[in-house]
Amino acid sequence: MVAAVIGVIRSRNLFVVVMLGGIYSFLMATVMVALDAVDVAMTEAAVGAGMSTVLLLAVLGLVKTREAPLRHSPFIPLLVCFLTGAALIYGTLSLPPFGRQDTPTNQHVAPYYIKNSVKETGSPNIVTAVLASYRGYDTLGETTVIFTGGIGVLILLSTSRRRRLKQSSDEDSST
Amino acid sequence: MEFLQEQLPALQVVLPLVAASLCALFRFGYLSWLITLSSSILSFLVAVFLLLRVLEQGIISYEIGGWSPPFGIEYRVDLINAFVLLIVSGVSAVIVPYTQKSISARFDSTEQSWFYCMYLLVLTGLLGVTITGDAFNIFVFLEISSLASYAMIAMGRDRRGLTAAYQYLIMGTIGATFIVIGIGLLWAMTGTLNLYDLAGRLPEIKNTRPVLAALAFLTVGVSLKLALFPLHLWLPNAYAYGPSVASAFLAGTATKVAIYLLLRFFFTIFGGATFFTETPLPEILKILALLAMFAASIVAIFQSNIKRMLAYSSVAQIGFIVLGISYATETSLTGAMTHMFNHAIMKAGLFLLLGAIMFRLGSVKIEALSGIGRKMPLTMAGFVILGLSLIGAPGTAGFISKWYLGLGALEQGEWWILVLIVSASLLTMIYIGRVVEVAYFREPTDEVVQLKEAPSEMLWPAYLLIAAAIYFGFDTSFSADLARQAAVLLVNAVY
Amino acid sequence: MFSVGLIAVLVSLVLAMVRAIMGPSMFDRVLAANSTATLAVLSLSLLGFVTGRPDFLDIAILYTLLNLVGTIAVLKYFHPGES
Amino acid sequence: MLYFISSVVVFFMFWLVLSGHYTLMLLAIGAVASILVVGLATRMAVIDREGHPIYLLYRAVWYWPWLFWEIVKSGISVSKIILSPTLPISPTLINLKATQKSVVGVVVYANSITLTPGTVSVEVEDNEITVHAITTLGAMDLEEGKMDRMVTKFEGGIGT
Amino acid sequence: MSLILASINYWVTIILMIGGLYIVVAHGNMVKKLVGLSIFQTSVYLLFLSPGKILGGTAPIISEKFEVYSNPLPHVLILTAIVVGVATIALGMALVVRINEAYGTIEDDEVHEMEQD
Amino acid sequence: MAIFIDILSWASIIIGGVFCIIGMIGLMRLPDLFTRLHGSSVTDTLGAGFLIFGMALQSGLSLTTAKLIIIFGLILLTSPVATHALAQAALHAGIKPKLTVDKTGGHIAGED
Amino acid sequence: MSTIMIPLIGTFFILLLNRFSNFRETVTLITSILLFAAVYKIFICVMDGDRSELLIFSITTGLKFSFHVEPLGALFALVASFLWIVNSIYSIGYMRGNNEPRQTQFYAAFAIALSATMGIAFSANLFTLFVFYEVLTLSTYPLVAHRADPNARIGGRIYLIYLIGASIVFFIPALLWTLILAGNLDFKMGGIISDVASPGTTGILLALFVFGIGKAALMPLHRWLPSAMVAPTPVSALLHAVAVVKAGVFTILKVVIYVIGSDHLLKTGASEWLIYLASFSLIAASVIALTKDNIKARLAYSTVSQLSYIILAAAIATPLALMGAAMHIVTHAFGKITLFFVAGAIHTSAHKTRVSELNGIGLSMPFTMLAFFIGALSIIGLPPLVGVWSKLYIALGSMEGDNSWVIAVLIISSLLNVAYLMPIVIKAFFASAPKTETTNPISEAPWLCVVPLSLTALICLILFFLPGYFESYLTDFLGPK
Amino acid sequence: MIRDTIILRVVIKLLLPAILLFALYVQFHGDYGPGGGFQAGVAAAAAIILYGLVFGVSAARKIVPQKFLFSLIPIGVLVFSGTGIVSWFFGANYLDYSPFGSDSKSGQHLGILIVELGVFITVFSTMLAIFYSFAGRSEILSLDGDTDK
Ligand code: NA
Ligand code: NA
Repeated sequence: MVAAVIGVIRSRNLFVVVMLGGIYSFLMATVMVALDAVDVAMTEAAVGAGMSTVLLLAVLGLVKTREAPLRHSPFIPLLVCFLTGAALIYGTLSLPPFGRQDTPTNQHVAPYYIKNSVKETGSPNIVTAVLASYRGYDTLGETTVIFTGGIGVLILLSTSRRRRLKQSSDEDSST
Repeated sequence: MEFLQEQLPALQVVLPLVAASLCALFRFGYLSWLITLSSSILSFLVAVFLLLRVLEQGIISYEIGGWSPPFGIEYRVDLINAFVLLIVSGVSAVIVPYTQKSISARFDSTEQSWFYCMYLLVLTGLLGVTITGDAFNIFVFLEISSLASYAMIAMGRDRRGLTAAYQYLIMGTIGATFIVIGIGLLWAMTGTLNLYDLAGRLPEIKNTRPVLAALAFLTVGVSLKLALFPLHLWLPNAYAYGPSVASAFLAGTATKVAIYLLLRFFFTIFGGATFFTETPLPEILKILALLAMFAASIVAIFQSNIKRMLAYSSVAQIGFIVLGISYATETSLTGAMTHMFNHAIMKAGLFLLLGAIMFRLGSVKIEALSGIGRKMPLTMAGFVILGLSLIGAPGTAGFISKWYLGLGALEQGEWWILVLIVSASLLTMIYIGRVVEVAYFREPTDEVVQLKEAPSEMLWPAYLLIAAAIYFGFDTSFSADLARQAAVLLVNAVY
Repeated sequence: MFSVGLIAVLVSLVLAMVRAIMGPSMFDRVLAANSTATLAVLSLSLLGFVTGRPDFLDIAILYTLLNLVGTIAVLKYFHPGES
Repeated sequence: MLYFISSVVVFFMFWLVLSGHYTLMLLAIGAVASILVVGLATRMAVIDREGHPIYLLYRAVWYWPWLFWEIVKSGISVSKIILSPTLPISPTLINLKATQKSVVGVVVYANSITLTPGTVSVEVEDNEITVHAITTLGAMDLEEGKMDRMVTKFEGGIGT
Repeated sequence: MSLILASINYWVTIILMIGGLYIVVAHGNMVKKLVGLSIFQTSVYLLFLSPGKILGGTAPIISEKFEVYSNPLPHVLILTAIVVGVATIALGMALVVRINEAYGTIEDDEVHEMEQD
Repeated sequence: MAIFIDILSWASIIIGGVFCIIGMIGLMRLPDLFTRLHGSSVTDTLGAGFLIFGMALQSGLSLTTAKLIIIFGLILLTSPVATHALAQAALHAGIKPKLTVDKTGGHIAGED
Repeated sequence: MSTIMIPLIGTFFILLLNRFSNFRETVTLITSILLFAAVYKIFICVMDGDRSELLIFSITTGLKFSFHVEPLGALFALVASFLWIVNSIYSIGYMRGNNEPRQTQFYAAFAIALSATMGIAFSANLFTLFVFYEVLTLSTYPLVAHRADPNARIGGRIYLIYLIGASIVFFIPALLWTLILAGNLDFKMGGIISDVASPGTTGILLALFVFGIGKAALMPLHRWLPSAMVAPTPVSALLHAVAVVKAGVFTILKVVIYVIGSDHLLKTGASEWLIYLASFSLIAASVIALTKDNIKARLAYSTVSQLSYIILAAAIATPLALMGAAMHIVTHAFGKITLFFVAGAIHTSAHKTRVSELNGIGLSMPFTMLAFFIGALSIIGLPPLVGVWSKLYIALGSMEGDNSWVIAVLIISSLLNVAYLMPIVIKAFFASAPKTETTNPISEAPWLCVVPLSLTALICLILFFLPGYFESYLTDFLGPK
Repeated sequence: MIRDTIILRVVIKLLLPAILLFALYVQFHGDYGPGGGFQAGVAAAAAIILYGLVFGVSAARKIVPQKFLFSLIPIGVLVFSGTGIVSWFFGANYLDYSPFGSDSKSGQHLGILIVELGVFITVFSTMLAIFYSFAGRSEILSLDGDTDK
């Protein structure tokens, strides 16, 4: 997976980037299954590998697929990444040990869901129960996010061509 | 009626959400405007009733889906977010009548409805973030408002609106992801996502590394959304090249909600005096705030596009607010929240007026505006009044908030900060003065000569805000006094 | 027992990945991606058996379908000029 | 109309296999889903003789085992080639005539070629298939037409 | 096996994050930036999922055969995060297409130059 | 009886694994694109076949086996299609396979 | 106490009328007369001890928006309103004479400026005063930049930056500090921070106030006054000689008496430094005035130096000195406005602006130059004119406060006054007019200008004979402690 | 890039209904195994997209017309938020499904089903609408002939 990311950084042909993206997101799905996150794996596989690959490719159909060579010095980006990385390392170092049940993470809210979800919602898949009922509001928000994104794309792309041609003339020239 | 009273918190967000969906469903321009208008006004009324109930009964807790926190998602309304809800829904309710004229002129029926849909979704997102008591829910609704605002900005007349929206998307998403990382670290340490349950569990693990890292990530994330000084690069283009209605709405509300988030995290959750003030964060914020106040104001002075100038001015005013936050005392927080309130009114009004000028003249370049003072007297008069309020001239709302900020600084004995506050206002005077001078003391160009005054339906909403800017300069029972009560809650980390 | 098969599949996966990254032409990469997909489906199934939850094959099915969609999308939008 | 019913049945079976839980509600949903899907498919002009070759099913019983065997044989031979240090490959391109009458038949033939390791059908046009084989020997075997006859037989000659 | 998995997870999260962020910040191509952005987001998923995993626990779907289940909460959150991520990337892509039509290029620097005049 | 099935499934899984690896080695060693296609088809058919067969044996006559069969069916359906589409696309993109013998005389099906 | 509201309402009423009618001059006149009558009524009440207060509303604990009446404020309002009448007459003549553009805007701004001046005169606490102080600046800005040509704009810009800048950078901090020290901002006899502030703090606070009130044009901060001369003469006359600058020094007096407290100053000696600065500013301004060839510039610097007289007296802070300061506000007002009217008249009829061009003008414009002579005498402080009393009281006051060396300063500056005023008079009457003028003789200024300037000159004369009247009025509230 | 070879067409015609059915299976088995509105929505959209890829976007638009699709996007959200409003009618808090059935468990179960359906509608229509916009645009451009394809 890390190899795929390095491949993405290095390669300039956007198609390669998309291919590697597809492989990357699939490997992520496998890791998720290993972490018992089955629903998430399915979503990542469906959305990550399926949809974003198709969308990226549809875009590449419209856009030049060669990336211009790097122009300015990579110093600032490296600095930014270094700082963020350091902060993350600092933060994650003393997180509770991996895989243990008795950590606060898995002791506080999760047991309730595991115990009562079937009783209260009749759905053996606790994730679906939490997703739709306990934290149903999050999912409503999430559906609204897709709705927003969808309409946003439609605003940009499916508007009449008249607007598209007018768009290219710069605002200032047409006072 | 009693049942409806209980359901107010949910109603506050569901109303604009359903309205947005209806707009997208019918896709008929005028109808969408009516839906937007009615739902904005209704959500403002809901905010008012909520505030009254909070004043009466204290903190309201509402369990969504009937599950008690921390298992379900909880809406918790106290004075702080009731105050912000009022600002957001108020500004939005005022702006909607204004939009009809300029939007119907530029877009066809479907695009109009989509614009209103985006407008309502930004409103839904912002209200959702302000009212929710659940950490992850904040992220979800933040993304709703952000995505909708990216789309709205991209609908600007100028092609540069597209790149501005793109930059805003990139930086906004990085910000949101930082926030999620912060929330994740906190969840990993406590197991809960409910803000107030979290606040209860934080003291024991206060200075463990993940909690400190979470604080850092959250601050950086929210600062990105807030456009706090070094992270403000996306704001000027976004406000300048987006439609004026969008700039007015976002300037009036989006940054305010980000500030609310800072307040909520620093004081209510991270325990204000017990934790936040011990970290080096207040010092850093103070420096950044001062930098914002000066650098942004100076840059604003040299702008030729007035909308960009006002955008930089927003960055500077945010610096003022963050300065108030960095002191973490009752008075300075009152000043910060009052300025949040006043700045929302002022900046929304200014952008509306600029929108009117854009609508008539087609440009907001400073040279193009020479001698416009006579041709669009009401618009420019409004601009002067709001400009004065921005400077903080007495008799306007701006003065009150700057007064409290100054007082806050002096109480800490840091009189040199007072001088900085004051000289920053001086810088504000210079760039406002530039516009006033061009507008009034220059011969009108030929385009300006045959200009007519802005249409009335664009003017009266702006004048509503102008009246508010003056009214709250004198009677502060709703702005400063409310802010003070909220500040008391914040300083003692009451939840 | 299944872990042996899993290891074998993972090894082949690595080999496929190498081709995917190195592959001179675009088509080599598409081929490598296809092989990765098939191997991935197999590893998912094996993983299901290793962890004793064989009823997770739905993910494998979904992934096979999507891989086909992806491959055809790549081939449809690929510009030969800049391989 | 015949295809409509047969497809619904086939897909309902498919649903049953997929779903582990046979509660009343799920079965009902399954039925509705199958009808819905087939309805949409007919709208897409996907359900027709070519799209739903149910008639091939009973002949598949003997064709598929044969094909598996062919695949195993050629698979082993290709594996030997890959494993041998000298990599004795002799890539060959040949054109083949496909004697199948229906389009589905040709597709089955082409796929069978691709499926068996060592040979890949590179281009298909009406009845002519261009095949790339890893060894000339493999190409020769194919040219004999053994597989072509088997597929035509499998197709059962009722092709339209 | 578990110990390696533990440290790997966090290290992979950090590497992915730095990689993703680097692509977004360093590269000028707008499409590349979006891909970098999605990788950056994916690193967050691991941050949430790893603490939730309980060794010996199985996927959070109740069945008689098991009692110990991994924590379902992060799964819900990450499911939402993935979907939000795709919506953002899709919108970003739409913007890139429109920028390409308006400016003829999707390189940051070239667009910047064209905006100056 | 049970042991016999275990041994059989053990065997087929190992064979499957081996074939997968062979296929991938083919992918690595074979010189040009078209020859590598054959390598990948080894993995897709034999490798997958034996592995799935091994797994099916383990889960006996159950729904899981049915799903395994579905997966194998899918692989058998999608893999050749993808390989064919790939080969065809490569050909049209002008990638000439390295041939020792060319009986087509440069004439590809469909081009007159 | 409704009388307080009449002038303000009256002013706003003018604002509305001006917009629409074209006989706006007459309306301005009527309103100014009405205003004067109302203020006069208040003045009488104040005479017999009325000190009532009117609270409009309070914003928060420290900030109240309220008015009250006290002798100093009443006096200042009286002078300002009276001179407004005179100035209105004069500006009608001047405006007609030079057909200035956009006159409606001119009168409207004028009216607002006056209402602000009233506000300042009657405000009961520093905050209300500050609000009206700012309104005054903003309303006078369009007047300064009235001509809308480039240098009018630059003049306007400097005017605004100096005044608003000084008030923002120094005045607001002073306000805040006072609020923190004293808990409120109300004016109270004997000062509100006398018991709370140490000598050091008082000194700094005083400095903040003095520099904060840019309108007093104390030396380092005086630059805006000469550059504001770009404005038409009636503007410079009323605002710069009477309303604006007087508001500045009036505020300083109020601060000294009602905020810091004159006894407190004396006790702590915190205003020692101000005496030296005021004296320096006094003399330096007079010297610069000497060098200025342009009449209006010279008068401007003369104003700067006269204002320093008042600041000086305030710094001395003895009762007599304060009385002198109050009187000087009145005397300088009448004297300087006459001089400015004359300058305006010369500009209207003879289109001359420089001192060197004035040879023999006295012959062709006898009345105007006579008034100039009387005005000049009053400024210098020679006996028949009222100017002498105020300077006398300041001198007595300085003796009271044992810094008698100030008298020497007063004498030197009076001499300097003579040096820059008398040459004009001599040149006008005794030098022979240059040849060119015989061809197109200069006629006297229009009567609309001559009458007001003669009137103000006459008042300088009359007031000379009523010092006792002044004294009794001021003593009962200043009164030797 | 792909010429419309018959192999692709036949196999796709065979697979399409299967994918759609699988999508519906995933949708309704969210309770018992991995799956739910999001995954099903994407799977169903992928099916139509596959059809679009092979048979052309205009053909896909005949199957699922654009106008209808644009209305579907908000309908999904309305279904979801509507369910919450229905809870109000039952006098419960927003999105509380307990009163939907005879006992709270069956109520919740039904609620979850409806809500997941809402998600499916929005996800399916949005993903497809996005594909139409992107793919449709490349075809418009290719019709204009101003791209290099
Ligand atoms: Na073969
Ligand atoms: Na083959």
